[in-house]
Amino acid sequence: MANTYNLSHESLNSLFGALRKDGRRIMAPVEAGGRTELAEVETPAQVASDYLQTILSAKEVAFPKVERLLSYTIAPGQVDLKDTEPKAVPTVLFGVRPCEAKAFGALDAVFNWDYRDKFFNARIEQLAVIGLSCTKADEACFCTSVGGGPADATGSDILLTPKEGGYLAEVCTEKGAAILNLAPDLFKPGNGVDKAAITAKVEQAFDQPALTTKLPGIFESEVWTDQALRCIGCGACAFVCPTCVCFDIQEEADPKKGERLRCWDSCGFHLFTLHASGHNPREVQGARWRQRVYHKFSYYPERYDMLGCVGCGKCTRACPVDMNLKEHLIEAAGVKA
Amino acid sequence: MEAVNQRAKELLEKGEIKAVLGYAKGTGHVRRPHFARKAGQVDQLVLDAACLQNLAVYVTKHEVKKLGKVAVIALPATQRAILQLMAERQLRDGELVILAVDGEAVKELDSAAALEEHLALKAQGLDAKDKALLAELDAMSREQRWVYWQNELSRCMKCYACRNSCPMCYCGTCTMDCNRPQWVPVASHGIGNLEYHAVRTMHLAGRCVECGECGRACPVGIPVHLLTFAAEESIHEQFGQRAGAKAKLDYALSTFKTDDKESFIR
Amino acid sequence: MRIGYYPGCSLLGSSREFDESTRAVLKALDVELVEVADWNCCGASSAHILNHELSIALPARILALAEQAGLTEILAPCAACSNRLLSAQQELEKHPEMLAGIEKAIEMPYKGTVKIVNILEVLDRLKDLIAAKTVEPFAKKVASYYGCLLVRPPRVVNFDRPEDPQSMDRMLRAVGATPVEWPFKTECCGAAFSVTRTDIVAKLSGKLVQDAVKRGADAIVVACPMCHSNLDLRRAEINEYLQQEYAIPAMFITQVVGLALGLDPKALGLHRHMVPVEFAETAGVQS
Amino acid sequence: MSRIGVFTCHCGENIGATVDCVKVAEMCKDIPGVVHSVEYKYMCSDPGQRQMQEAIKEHQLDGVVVAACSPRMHEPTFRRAAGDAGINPYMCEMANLREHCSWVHEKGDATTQKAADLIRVLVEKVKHNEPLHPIKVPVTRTAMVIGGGVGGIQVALDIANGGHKVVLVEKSPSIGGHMSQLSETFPTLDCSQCILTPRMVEAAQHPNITLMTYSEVEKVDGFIGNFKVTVRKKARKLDEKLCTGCGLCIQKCPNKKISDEFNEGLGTRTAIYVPFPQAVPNKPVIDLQNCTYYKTGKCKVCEKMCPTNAIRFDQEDELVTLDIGAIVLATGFKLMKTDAFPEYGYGKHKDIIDGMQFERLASASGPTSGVMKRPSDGKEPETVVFIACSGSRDRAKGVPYCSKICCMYTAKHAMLYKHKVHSGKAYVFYMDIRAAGKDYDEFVRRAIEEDEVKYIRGRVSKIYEEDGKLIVMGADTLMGGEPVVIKADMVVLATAVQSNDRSEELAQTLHVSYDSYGFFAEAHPKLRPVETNTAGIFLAGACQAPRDIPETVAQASGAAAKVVGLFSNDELTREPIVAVVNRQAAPVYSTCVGCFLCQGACPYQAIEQEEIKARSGEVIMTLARINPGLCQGCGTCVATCRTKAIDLQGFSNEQIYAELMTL
Amino acid sequence: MDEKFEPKITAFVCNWCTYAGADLTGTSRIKYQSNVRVLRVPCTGRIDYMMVLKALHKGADGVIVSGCHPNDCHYTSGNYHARRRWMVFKKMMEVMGVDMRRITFSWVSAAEGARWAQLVNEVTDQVRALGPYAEFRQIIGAGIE
Repeated sequence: MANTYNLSHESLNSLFGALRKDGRRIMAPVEAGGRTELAEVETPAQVASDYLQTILSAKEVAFPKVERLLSYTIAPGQVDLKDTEPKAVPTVLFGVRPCEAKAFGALDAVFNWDYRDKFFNARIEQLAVIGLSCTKADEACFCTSVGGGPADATGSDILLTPKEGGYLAEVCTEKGAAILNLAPDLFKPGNGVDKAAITAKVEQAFDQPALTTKLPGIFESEVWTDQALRCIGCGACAFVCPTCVCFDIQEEADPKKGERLRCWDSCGFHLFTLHASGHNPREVQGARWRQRVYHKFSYYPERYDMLGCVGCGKCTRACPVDMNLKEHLIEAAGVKA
Repeated sequence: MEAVNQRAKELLEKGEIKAVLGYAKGTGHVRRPHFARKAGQVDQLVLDAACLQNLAVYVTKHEVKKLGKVAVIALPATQRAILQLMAERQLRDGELVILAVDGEAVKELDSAAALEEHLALKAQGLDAKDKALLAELDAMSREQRWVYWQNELSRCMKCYACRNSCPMCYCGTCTMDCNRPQWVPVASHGIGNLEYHAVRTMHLAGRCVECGECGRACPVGIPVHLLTFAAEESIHEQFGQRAGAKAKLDYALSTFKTDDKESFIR
Repeated sequence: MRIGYYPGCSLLGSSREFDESTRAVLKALDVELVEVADWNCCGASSAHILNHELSIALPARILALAEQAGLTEILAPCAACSNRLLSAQQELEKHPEMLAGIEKAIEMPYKGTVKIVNILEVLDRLKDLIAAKTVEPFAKKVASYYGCLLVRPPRVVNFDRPEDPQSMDRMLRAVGATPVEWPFKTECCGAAFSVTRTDIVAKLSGKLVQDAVKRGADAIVVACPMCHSNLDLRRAEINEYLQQEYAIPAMFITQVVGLALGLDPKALGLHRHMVPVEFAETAGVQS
Repeated sequence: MSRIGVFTCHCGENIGATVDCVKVAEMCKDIPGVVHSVEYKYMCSDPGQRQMQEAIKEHQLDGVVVAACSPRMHEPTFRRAAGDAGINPYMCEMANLREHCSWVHEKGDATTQKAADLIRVLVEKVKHNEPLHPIKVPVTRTAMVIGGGVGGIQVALDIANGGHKVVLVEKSPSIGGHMSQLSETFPTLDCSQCILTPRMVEAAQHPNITLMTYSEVEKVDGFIGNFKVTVRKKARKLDEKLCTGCGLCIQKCPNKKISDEFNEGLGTRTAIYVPFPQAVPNKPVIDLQNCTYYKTGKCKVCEKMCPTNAIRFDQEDELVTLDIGAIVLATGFKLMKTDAFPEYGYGKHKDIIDGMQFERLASASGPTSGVMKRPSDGKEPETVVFIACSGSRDRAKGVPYCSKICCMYTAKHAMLYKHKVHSGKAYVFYMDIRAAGKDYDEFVRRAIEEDEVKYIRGRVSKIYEEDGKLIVMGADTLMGGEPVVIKADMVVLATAVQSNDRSEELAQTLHVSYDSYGFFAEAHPKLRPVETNTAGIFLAGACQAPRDIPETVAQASGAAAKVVGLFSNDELTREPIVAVVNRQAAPVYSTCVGCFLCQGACPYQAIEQEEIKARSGEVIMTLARINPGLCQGCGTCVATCRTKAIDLQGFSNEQIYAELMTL
Repeated sequence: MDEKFEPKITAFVCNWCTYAGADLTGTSRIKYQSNVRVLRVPCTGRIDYMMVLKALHKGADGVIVSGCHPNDCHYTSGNYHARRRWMVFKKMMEVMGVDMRRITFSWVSAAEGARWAQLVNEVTDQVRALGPYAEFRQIIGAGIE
């Protein structure tokens, strides 16, 4: 349903004003202490102007690092249980990259697979995404290898592509249209632009469908152990990943009260699969690393008919020991089955 | 570099070691840790100013120990970390070939005693940049420091990159992973982050070799290394001990002097 | 060496020779004395029985002035002065809550950084130099008399042994004298009764003079203006009380050292004494 | 879910008057896990304990909190009672409502609330208590007695007569101690040597006693029942087996002018010497500091003269390590020296002597053969002043305590002097006369009334010398503070009794507590006066506090009884409050990483290495292990361990965490 | 702020000195303020810094850590180890900006009953004057969505 418009740089101010007037919080990448991170903004001037990617992904808008699921108090003879009603603030995510916008689909697949997660859904319902096409990419990027692209509109309600004097605005969804309707005057009818010419060039690095087909056959390959020799088993990759969805449920309680929290977790941790008996089915880092790759490229397609990776490269950038996912996938694709 | 690589090749070819742990070219300008396991791979190893990581974090990993004897290209911080690991009985003499690199000079060492002697010749302590950062922190008021750290730590998500990148964090079961009782909350909320970083700092006080790896590893740029640096420096000031300097364990927090000087105990 | 100097009232009046001899000796030893400008009364002997705060404020002002002059040490030759200065300093150290009031009273800041020393401490530091520069050894038998304020109360002055002190004896030996063994080094001389009850002074100081002579001393050496007054100025009363003409001179330690260094007796103020500083072949009783 | 009973005690009015115990008991019923909560007037009484025991059975309680007095008072009582009722004794905890609440706060809601809070904390603790079982350790039935004075000799004889082996260690060349130096003893005036010497001989000849004279304890490892004591046998430079004690070497030793310790410097001895004629063993030692051979490399007269060739110049100190089950400290005291008295001339007057020097002057075996001669010129003193409380009860001298024996020995000294110099005048300056003891006050009265010793109540401010006399300046406080001046020929200072030299060092070697004066601390001032806080180490005599001979001997027998009691079992049981390193299933084995940082933190060297081996014998891990016999349960290692691999039974992480969560 | 603010004080004390000293306070009937809750451990060596942090976490406005004077440790050196731990811990807390006026370290012997009362009163008064430890309270729950 993509309708194409032109949006001038100047009109962004009014758009932000209109969004805020509509009671929406605007989250956008900002520069802070040399880092680009997602934060609430009021005006377009606050938005980072020249950035490749934020360090963390946009997933925390819908799936925060710690959230309360329920709480309770214990009085003599009774327990008073209180369900947490998710705080869902109408939010517009402005300026996220197409890869991240696309990633919400991967999160949705898990949170609405069999059990419908009310916390995630409440936030998603209130969320609109204004994506921003990439005009540059780095060595970590490989969106085009996983079905995306620097100007891919999947997941964006409105996708902006920078061009001279402003943006090309593709209104992709009803949520997008609703935003347009808040300030219809700002969206000038525009003609198609050759997006490929303006946006970044990201070469396809490997044949993903072939890799996905091959993976079950190379489960025992040494390539995983070899690649993981360098891995120190922290959770940086998972925590910055826009699609990583694993969480841990923690109960914090004392004799009088308690609460149940959902916290990000990572399959890279030794503790992740550690059994109470002391047995660990993924005893070595190689097995944990393999799990990460397989989950995204084998189990996800198998279960949800989609990939669990959007090729954003955040994991590579965040990794303290430079585990380059693209490079490792190319290597795996080359392994003889 | 050539001399190191030459020697590494020799050792690999003779079968005296199973791998050489050094640095290789990584994504962009980054240098990454690299295991060269065949003589032919040795040429991939590079050694330049961009090589920063403390490679000692690998030598206690059972995946790495399983490879067999390894030669480590060890910059000064790596050397100190290996010595401290030896003092803490995590490595035995002869378990590693330490190719100690200091500027142009290369020395082949394989025992704690040799490392101690080697390191004794070098100045220890923080460089000017880190000293300045600590001084900045010191110059703040107590309230400012509190706000500063709460701001910084609010970004922490407990990915444990700081812990896992630290050569001294080799514990099989980290105290953070102990849950009976769960002294430190798992969640990365305000109190959970404060307690985690307090514990991490206390656990490294007297053991930190001041390589700064934790700060470099942090994906969200929290200067966590300043905490362990401050602890280590205060130990050096108060007790004159330094981690990574002695072959025999000299842990400031399991030794004492009857006349340790403090002024705050009423 | 550069050192602050607080003479106090006695050294300007009854004991001018103590001031003169101190300055002369220290000059000869290349010590620069910097007199504290605009100094005031130290409060002895009455302030501390009248008003505690006053007794602290008076010495505190002197010390504060010394601080302002950039001095780290201050010499107070008079035993009463140094005693009061020390008392005030310690009181303020112990009771920091008093500081604000004192600073207000003296209208200047007080830090408590100045070290207070007495004349024996200063001489002791210069002992080797004195020994080296001694040209006319004071080859006499002497009774070293410390009195009360130099060594007491020990917790305030924290100097030498409170009973049977030794520092003056050491100094006297260094300049060639032979201190006699006598038990009255710290006995009371009568002190401030010097003016009001000369009869008591005669009795108490008389005991000292008598014993010193009995033990063969040629001179009694002191380091306190009050002691000197009683032993010298009140000699007439003493002799009358004892019905004996004791001619043993009472000398300041600085005078003895000065003589040994070959300084002019007049520069040392020897001519100011009531009991002439003369040594007969058989000193002591003049028949 | 736990089934916990809470028993709140009124302690009569002690708790009940301030804390609303009924309300507290009511409040405790609401604590989750508490199934039974009652209050009672006196929980520690028989009916109180019975009530608790019945409730344990009736309500099938698995944990108990007794809210009463300090656990330091009654924890053993209630744990025993709980144990008798069938639950593990360590499932019982005490909340301290008396010392920590009712006695220190005013009556009111806040105080009642605090009482309930204190109980709540302990309830949460008990929920995490584990049943513990006493630790059994074997007992080596050999005792070591350190110090060979009258106390040490008595302990050794009593234990030996009880059928157990004793090693008696004495640092000087002979046993006998201070008592062998005394002339006569109060209040009977019988000769000290005459009553002591037979005991010394008995000890030496007893088949169960091994004497180690001229020896010092160097190191003590281990724990009750299982000490390893290293003793340094200082070289006598003599083969004791060959020496017959003929004394020829002593007669011929050319170096005769050495100040004699036994005579307190009032006499002289040779460089090879026995301290006194009745010494046991009667074997000489060579004084290395004064022996001509050791100073100049020439002499060896003694070696030439010795008929049995027993002299061994090349003999070295020997370190002997012994297995010991119990240790008794009987290291005695020392007297303050006269040089500690500025007002009396810092010890420079030869005729101002201390009490022990007077003993030697009065002793028939002393340097004057018991004839009264003053040290300076050997003249018979016509006037002697005795000053009691010299140093004692004097804060300025650092001795605020009463030395206890001086009143009596001063009376004795004055009496002995008067018996020897009938025309002499004896004056005693005193503060109070403390003559509490059988026949003691009568003795002092005898000195005053029969021997006409002049007692003056007052202190002496100064003593100085004039014309060969000591001028003693004092005051008579019973005469309105009138100054008293006495021209004396000799002054005897009854100087303070102080802890022996290096007693603190010894205490640290043995891990026993000591007070600020260096006297060893008893486990309880009233109820455990001969025990120390370190199990298996006992006290006898003046090493604990100033004591006279009868008291020392009585305490010695008491300590001996404790040792014999300990030795009456093959093994002994200990509190299971010890640290433990966790063990888990393979492949983890333990959260211990084998860094051994804890080893340095352990005050008892209780942390050992343990190897985890595969079936093939290959060492998989080296872990820490805590020897439960050595561990005393301080928990320092627990706080040091990063991975929480060590925990302290009874004060575990789970327990403390649960307590904290309650706050 | 609540006008009737009453601080919560948590004390960690060793069994042999300070706990016994506090017993003596009771035996001597010396009164002190009732805000303190005492946790008994065998020795100051057992006191993990996590206990102090947990006490603050659980709402203590002030913490007392007390044991035997140097040289007097029942276990001979537990308190020396503890002292070092506190020296480093205090430094760390200061670096992190924790208000150290709220954590009091002290030595109270078994004979110092009066001193225990005085210490508790001093700390209680001081913490009462400081008010609730709001700064610390703010981070509890912070960061949870």
